[in-house]
Amino acid sequence: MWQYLVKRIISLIPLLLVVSFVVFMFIHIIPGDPARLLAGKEATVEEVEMARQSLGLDKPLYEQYFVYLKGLLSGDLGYSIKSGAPVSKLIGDRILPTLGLTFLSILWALIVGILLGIISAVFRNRWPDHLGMFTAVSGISLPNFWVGLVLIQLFSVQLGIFPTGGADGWKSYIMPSFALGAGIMAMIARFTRSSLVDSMKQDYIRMGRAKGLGSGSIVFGHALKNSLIPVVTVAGLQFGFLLGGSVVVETVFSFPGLGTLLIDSIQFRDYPVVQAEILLFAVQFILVNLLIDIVYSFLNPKIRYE
Amino acid sequence: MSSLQSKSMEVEQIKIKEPGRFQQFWRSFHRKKPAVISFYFVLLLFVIMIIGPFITPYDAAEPDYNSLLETPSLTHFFGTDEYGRDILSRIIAGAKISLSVSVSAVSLGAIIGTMLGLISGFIGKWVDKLIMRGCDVLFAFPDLILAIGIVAILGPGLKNVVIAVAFFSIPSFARIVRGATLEVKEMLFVEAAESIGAGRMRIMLKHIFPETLPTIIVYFTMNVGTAILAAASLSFLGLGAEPSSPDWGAMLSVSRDYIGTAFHLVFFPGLIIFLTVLAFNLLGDGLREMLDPKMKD
Amino acid sequence: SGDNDSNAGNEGKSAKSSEEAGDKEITIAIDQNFITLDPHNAGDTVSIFGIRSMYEGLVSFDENMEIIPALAESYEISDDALTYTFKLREDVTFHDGEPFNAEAVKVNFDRIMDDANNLSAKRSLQFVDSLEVINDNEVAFKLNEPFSAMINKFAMVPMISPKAIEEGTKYVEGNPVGTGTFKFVEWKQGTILEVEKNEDYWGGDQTNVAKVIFSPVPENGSRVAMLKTGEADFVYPMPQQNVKEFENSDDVTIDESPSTIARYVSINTFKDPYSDLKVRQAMNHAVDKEAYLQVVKDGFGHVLDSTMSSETQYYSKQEPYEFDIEKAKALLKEAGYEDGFEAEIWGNTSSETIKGMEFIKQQLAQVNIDVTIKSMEEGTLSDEIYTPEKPEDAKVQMWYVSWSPSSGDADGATRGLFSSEYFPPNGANTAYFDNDQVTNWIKEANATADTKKQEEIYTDLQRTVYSEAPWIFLATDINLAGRSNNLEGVYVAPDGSVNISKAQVK
Amino acid sequence: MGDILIEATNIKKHFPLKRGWFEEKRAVRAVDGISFQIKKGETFGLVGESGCGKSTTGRLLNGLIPVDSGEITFKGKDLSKLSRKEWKKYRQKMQMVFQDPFASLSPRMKIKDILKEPLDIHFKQMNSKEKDTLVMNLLEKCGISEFHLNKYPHEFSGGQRQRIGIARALILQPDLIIADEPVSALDVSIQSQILNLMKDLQKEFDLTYLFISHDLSVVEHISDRVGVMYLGDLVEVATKEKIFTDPKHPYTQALLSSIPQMDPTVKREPIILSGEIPSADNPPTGCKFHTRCPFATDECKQKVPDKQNIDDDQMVACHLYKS
Amino acid sequence: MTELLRVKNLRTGFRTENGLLPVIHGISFHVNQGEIVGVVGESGSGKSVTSLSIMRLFHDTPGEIMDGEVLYKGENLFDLTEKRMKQYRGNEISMIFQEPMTSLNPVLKIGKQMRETIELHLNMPKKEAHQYAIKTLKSVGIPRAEDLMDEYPHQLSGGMRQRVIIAMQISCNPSLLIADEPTTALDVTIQAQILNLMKEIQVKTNMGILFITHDLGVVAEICDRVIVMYAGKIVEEATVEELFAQPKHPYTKGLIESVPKIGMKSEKLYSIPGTVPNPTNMPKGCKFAPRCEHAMAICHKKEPALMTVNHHATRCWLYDEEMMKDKQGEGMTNG
Ligand SMILES: Nc1ncnc2c1ncn2[C@@H]1O[C@H](COP(=O)(O)OP(=O)(O)OP(=O)(O)O)[C@@H](O)[C@H]1O
Ligand SMILES: Nc1ncnc2c1ncn2[C@@H]1O[C@H](COP(=O)(O)OP(=O)(O)OP(=O)(O)O)[C@@H](O)[C@H]1O
Ligand SMILES: [Mg+2]
Ligand SMILES: [Mg+2]
Repeated sequence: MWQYLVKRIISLIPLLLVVSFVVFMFIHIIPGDPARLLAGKEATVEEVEMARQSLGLDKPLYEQYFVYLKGLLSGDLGYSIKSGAPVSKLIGDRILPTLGLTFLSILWALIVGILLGIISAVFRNRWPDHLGMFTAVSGISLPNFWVGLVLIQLFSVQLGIFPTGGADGWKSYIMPSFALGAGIMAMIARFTRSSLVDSMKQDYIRMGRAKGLGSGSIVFGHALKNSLIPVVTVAGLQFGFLLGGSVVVETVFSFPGLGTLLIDSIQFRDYPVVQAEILLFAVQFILVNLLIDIVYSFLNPKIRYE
Repeated sequence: MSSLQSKSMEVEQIKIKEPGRFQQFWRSFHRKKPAVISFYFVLLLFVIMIIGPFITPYDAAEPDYNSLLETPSLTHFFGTDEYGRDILSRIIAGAKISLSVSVSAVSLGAIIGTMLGLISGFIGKWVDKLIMRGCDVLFAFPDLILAIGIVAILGPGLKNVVIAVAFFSIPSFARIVRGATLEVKEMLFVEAAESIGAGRMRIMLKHIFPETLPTIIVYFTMNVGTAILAAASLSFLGLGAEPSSPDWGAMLSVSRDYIGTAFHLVFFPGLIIFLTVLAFNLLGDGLREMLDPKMKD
Repeated sequence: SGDNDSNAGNEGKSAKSSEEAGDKEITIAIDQNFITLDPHNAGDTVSIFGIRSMYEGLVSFDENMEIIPALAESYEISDDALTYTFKLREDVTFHDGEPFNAEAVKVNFDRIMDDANNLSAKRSLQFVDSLEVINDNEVAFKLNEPFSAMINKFAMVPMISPKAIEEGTKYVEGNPVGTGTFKFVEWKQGTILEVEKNEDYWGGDQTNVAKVIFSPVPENGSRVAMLKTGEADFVYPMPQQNVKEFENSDDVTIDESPSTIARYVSINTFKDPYSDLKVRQAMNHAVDKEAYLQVVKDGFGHVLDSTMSSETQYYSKQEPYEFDIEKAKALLKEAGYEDGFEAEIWGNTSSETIKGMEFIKQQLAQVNIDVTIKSMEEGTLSDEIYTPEKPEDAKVQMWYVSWSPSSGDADGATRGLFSSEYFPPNGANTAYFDNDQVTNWIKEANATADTKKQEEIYTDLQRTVYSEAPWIFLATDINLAGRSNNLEGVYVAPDGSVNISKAQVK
Repeated sequence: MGDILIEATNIKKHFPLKRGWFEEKRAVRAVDGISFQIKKGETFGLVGESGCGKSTTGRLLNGLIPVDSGEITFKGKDLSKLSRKEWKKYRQKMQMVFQDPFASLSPRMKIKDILKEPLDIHFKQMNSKEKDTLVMNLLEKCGISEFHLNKYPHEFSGGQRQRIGIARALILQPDLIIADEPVSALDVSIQSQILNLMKDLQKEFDLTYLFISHDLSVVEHISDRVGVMYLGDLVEVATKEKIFTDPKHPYTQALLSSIPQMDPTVKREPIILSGEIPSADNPPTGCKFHTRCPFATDECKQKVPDKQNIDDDQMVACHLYKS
Repeated sequence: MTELLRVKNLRTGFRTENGLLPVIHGISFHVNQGEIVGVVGESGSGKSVTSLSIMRLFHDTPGEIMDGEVLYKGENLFDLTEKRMKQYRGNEISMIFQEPMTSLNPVLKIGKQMRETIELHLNMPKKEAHQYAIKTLKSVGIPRAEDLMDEYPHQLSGGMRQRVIIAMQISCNPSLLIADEPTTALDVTIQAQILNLMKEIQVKTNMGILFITHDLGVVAEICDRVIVMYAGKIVEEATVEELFAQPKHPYTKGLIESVPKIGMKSEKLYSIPGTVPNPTNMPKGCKFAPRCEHAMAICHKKEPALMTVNHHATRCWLYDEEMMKDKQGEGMTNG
């Protein structure tokens, strides 16, 4: 198990190198000149040039990449072009709110999604199923910025229950996590349903009934554990997307997280910040995948990493 | 695939003309109410997409400064927007843009993704590793950042929105088709084809691809919904369709400032997007149950 | 919508909920994040007004962008316009207890002028040659050439505590130490800036607010919602389309104030068919500015009747191009474009710009000019605009944009925009407006200290440029802010900066 | 009958097992060095329990998977070193029929196209008309009427599909047909139809069969010579008569006695083998059968038995028969 | 011999687009205590559906019992509530399925799956149930029963799993065991082991067993009495000796003859032409008539009744004395 983990983590390094390279190139290819943006609209050519030099952007691209890589390997993410603050601090300030938001979203999405999925599967093709799936699918059928804006109108402006944005106090997490989790909830509900329906058709379910088990133990004792295996995969993948996908929702709720930081930085072509953030997303994406594999092996006795 | 699963039920009776495959399909499809309703809704949308310009009550682009922000009434069923344009007319006219953008983006993504997935799954080995790692990299990039980048590089405009949205549907198609390919590859008829000396190309295109098609169709349907939302999100960030065009996403995002004052401006485009995406998803769900009950991911 | 007496769960944050005097706290919601708190390196309005809550310069602006004394009691300008002598206020101390005096000014000046620091404030002092400390309370700046807007520029250079400067740039960025009515508490990048009352302010008790929180909320709807829920006490900018929501509100007042922002569409005069004056004039006649104000600005604004806003120094009103489709068509016919032509307009991705460009598209369609809208993300846009080395290379045709001279001076409102020496990438003359007379006037105006003369020159200049129509002149803004009724003394200056130094909570 | 059509000499195939990353590499020894010959015109039956490597042997002979070591000669030509491309030519002369008639036909192709596909690949010069005639003739012979040409596989019953599968194998006029459990999935009444058909076709086209099955009765019915496999090894090869009347290897004997007889009046005493078939990725040392063999000695545990020719047409690998 | 189970005129169907489609067309038979009754027939003849009907196991399928009675020890199971029925399943009547590889839940340990039945029906606490399970496992010849309790199904071979399933199903000492092709998926040597085991258990416990198979050899080996099914009907029923010595129905004869027998030495096997009819498209008259060599005109028109002579029942016009006499045999009898 530990060996497996170590091996997996070691195998990440080349992938991360590739990601770092791709990100670096990608961000530098995008038109836009941080030196110009930094110098301001009234700046002269010389001023822009000076800014460029001080940022080290005048050097050839490969050289810049190696400088960046060297810093990266020694744990130095560099300084923001826009504000001059260390990138690690910028990200450090934002990572907790975003993680909290993400966890909360995935948590409620899992609970509600699995419940809806079970109800739909048990009452397959009857009205609770249709209702459940309609609810679930609604979750992925609305632009989440729209959901966010409507939520603000309803719960902040009209009802005054939740604050409109920010990240202080649990109350400010409720609406963004709802907007963010709705889509995942839908995915999970659908998967739980189809996976459970699938499990319920298996021979061992019939065998269980032949043993005299009731529907309760059949669904919860036998079918569910099997059906949760693919659900875990989906939930994990979604979690992987979440961090990167919260951009829009964070914007709507003025949520001080990684998403808004990313948007700000990319607009300003704040290369070090963007690079670090995408790299961070990649790392967490890969780690989440690893986590999925581990959880998977716990759920599925056939897979063992001895 | 479906025909293989019904093994125990296959009993010979060939003299009687059985209903054709399509008819059978159609009949069992018609028992899935949500999917059927969605299907007709989508069909309606496509009809509107074609005849839209001839049935709009008003000119969708014509401003009327005497009737700004009117609430829904008998003259303007969905009200008017901040230029006095009839919202219903704009929604009808916008069907063309919104649908064609999403359908063509997903098509593009599906074609490339399918090719990659087929090759990756069938050839295996380092080709597979390469393609899959590539997909990982794409996955690790947040979709919207990718889109921002692409739109920034290629410039704004519908064509590039299509490319951007297509771009992030590539890896998921590649994965899903690869999964299906791996499954089909192990099937006996593939070996049978090999045993008669069929080449890789032939096996891939004539034997494996048709089997993965149901999966692709299902995934395609669902992804159209996702693409509509993605395009809308791009609009939200100001990178979508030309803002003056009646693209639904653009309408929604441009008018979002009116959410507190003229809710109908936000409500109707939101509603149509919701219904459309919902319809594509429910349709996909229905198709999935029939075509590909085991679809993963 | 209307009754918003609930507090949306933000206990203790809003002025309304904190009854006790001395414990008064206000939240100001703004539309952008602060980029930096280094007063010598801030270029954007938001950072600048954040900084001004804690810092002061030798002089400063009043509500109408007029220069008033601040850390300097008075100043004198020599006849040759080359020497500026300031008499400094005594008994002023920085927040960290350091005294403010001539030495402090010198330390600040040295920091700015040091190339190694690469600070943007250097641009404000670009014509300054040297600083002479006359005595403890008197300094003189020597210029190497006359510069008409020099005094305004001194208002753009806040004074930092010498001790903080000693600590280095990184320290200054994170720990603002100034002399202002408020002093620094905390800045969370991208979240909030918190400042508290400076009890020892030299000017006495200016405010009764103990604590001010600046909270950046980019999404318009959310910002407005915050005002409604009471989470914010002051919101700027207030989106025009939301003003109506507060018409009957007992809790909120919408403050309107004049602005130096001019909105226009710059036309690339180097390109056909725009090189033809008639075409440009036709375009100006084809746009209904009143409708523009109604549709795009929801009635909040004035027709732009010169090349600059009425709030700008030496503004001189011109006769606007009246809305006249027939005249426009006739002009186009004369120019040979009876059937119109295809055009492209660029702009950023903000919803207001988009709306504006849509409007222009509709208007020009009336005279058969078929406009395609290209809204580009800011970084891309500035790249597209500023990279072309030569006018011939420029791809821009029309640019929907706004301009506001950072210190409200006429030079800032003309030089970078109309001097032929300031074509991109050197400046913002994206109209590629090339008129030798105008270029010379700009130089002449700077060269004299005679305000009468300056006024004359700028009047001529405005008339000339306006008639040459390098822009479609649209509007000047009205700054809109939403203010909770029990807050007073907070206002938006014409340059769009929020001033809280005299905030009073009832 | 007489000439050797195909001969396998000591062929091996090990499938590597992928487990954890640090685990030592293990392999399933699917085929572990077997040798046999099939003469022209005969039917060679291959029996053995599930997983013993019968299908793998068939696939090796057909070149669907390459051998790890050993030699396969077809009509005197060594095939084991041919490239993928060269195999194609030979494959035309060796065709396969598969166990599962439901899975071995591409579900989305019409019968006509399934049957024409081999022709499209190998006889590119043939025109469509000629192909059609060929297809129709052959289908007729396999008992499917022309009327079905435009149907899809799912519209047929199992027996009919197996006929179509046989027709596909025959269309290239091969010399050797490798039939991998062609009747295992069929009901007895259908099974006999197919067995009869295969016998008829063998006569008509002078075919040689490698007939793989786990059903000894079926093998006895159709084969001339029989090989018995156990865990990747060929433990006994002999003529049908010898195998069924005088089996030598204890495994063959046990197999034979395990077949339920259709005569309730005879109460037999089957040799019940203790234990299960060991896993092929970790086979027992020595004689692989020793864990279940009633006669196992210490020698069996340690030493791999030699393949001994008891007489001209009976080979057995067992220590009991040491000369 | 006491009668354990009596199935009377059972009709079962599946809900389809075209309504309820019967696949079991009124079958009747019985099983006595201590008796092994075999059911043979080709694929799709309705063997499994019959067994599922007895257990009322049509959850999550379109299956529906349409008519008939199943009397277990004199009590009609079809009258019971689902709750009562659950107490019979696995306790009074047990069932073994064809696929040992999929009949065990892959994610639950053997121990848990074993205990479940015991705890449920014998009301034993967990500890006791654990010991009891180990005892039962040992009784079916499983060597390392203790260790096995903590293992997962995939760690066992097919034969082992089938043993586990048997152990599980006999753990509550049922009176009747329904075995639906318990050895079809196994190799012959393993099959021999399992058949041996089942016989042993049967002798020990005096259970009644309904043994479903399509392998006539297995029938001959293990059964006392045999029922032959064709297209959802019983076409012949007799003791095993009688059936193999004197098969009456042309279908039974054909079945027996089409199996190759070792030492038979015939060039050609007998084969029944055609295939089993599709339930959606049943022929009129005798269902076997289209494939029957002896079919007469009446066979295509009228369905023969199941006629019992000397405990040997056949459904065929060839054996209908009355029809032979005056060609008007009508009505059905329940064998
Ligand atoms: N492609 C493969 N990769 C890995 N292992 C394989 C592969 N093909 C077969 N094996 C393994 O090789 C062994 C022999 O398999 P093979 O299919 O030849 O057996 P068989 O005798 O045909 O069995 P059956 O009667 O079940 O068809 C088995 O243990 C099987 O799991
Ligand atoms: N779930 C189901 N849905 C619809 N029809 C079914 C279902 N299960 C069985 N049938 C039909 O019922 C009939 C009898 O099937 P059954 O499974 O009892 O056959 P069997 O004799 O057990 O065959 P086998 O030997 O293949 O197990 C078949 O025609 C089959 O098509
Ligand atoms: Mg095999
Ligand atoms: Mg069955």
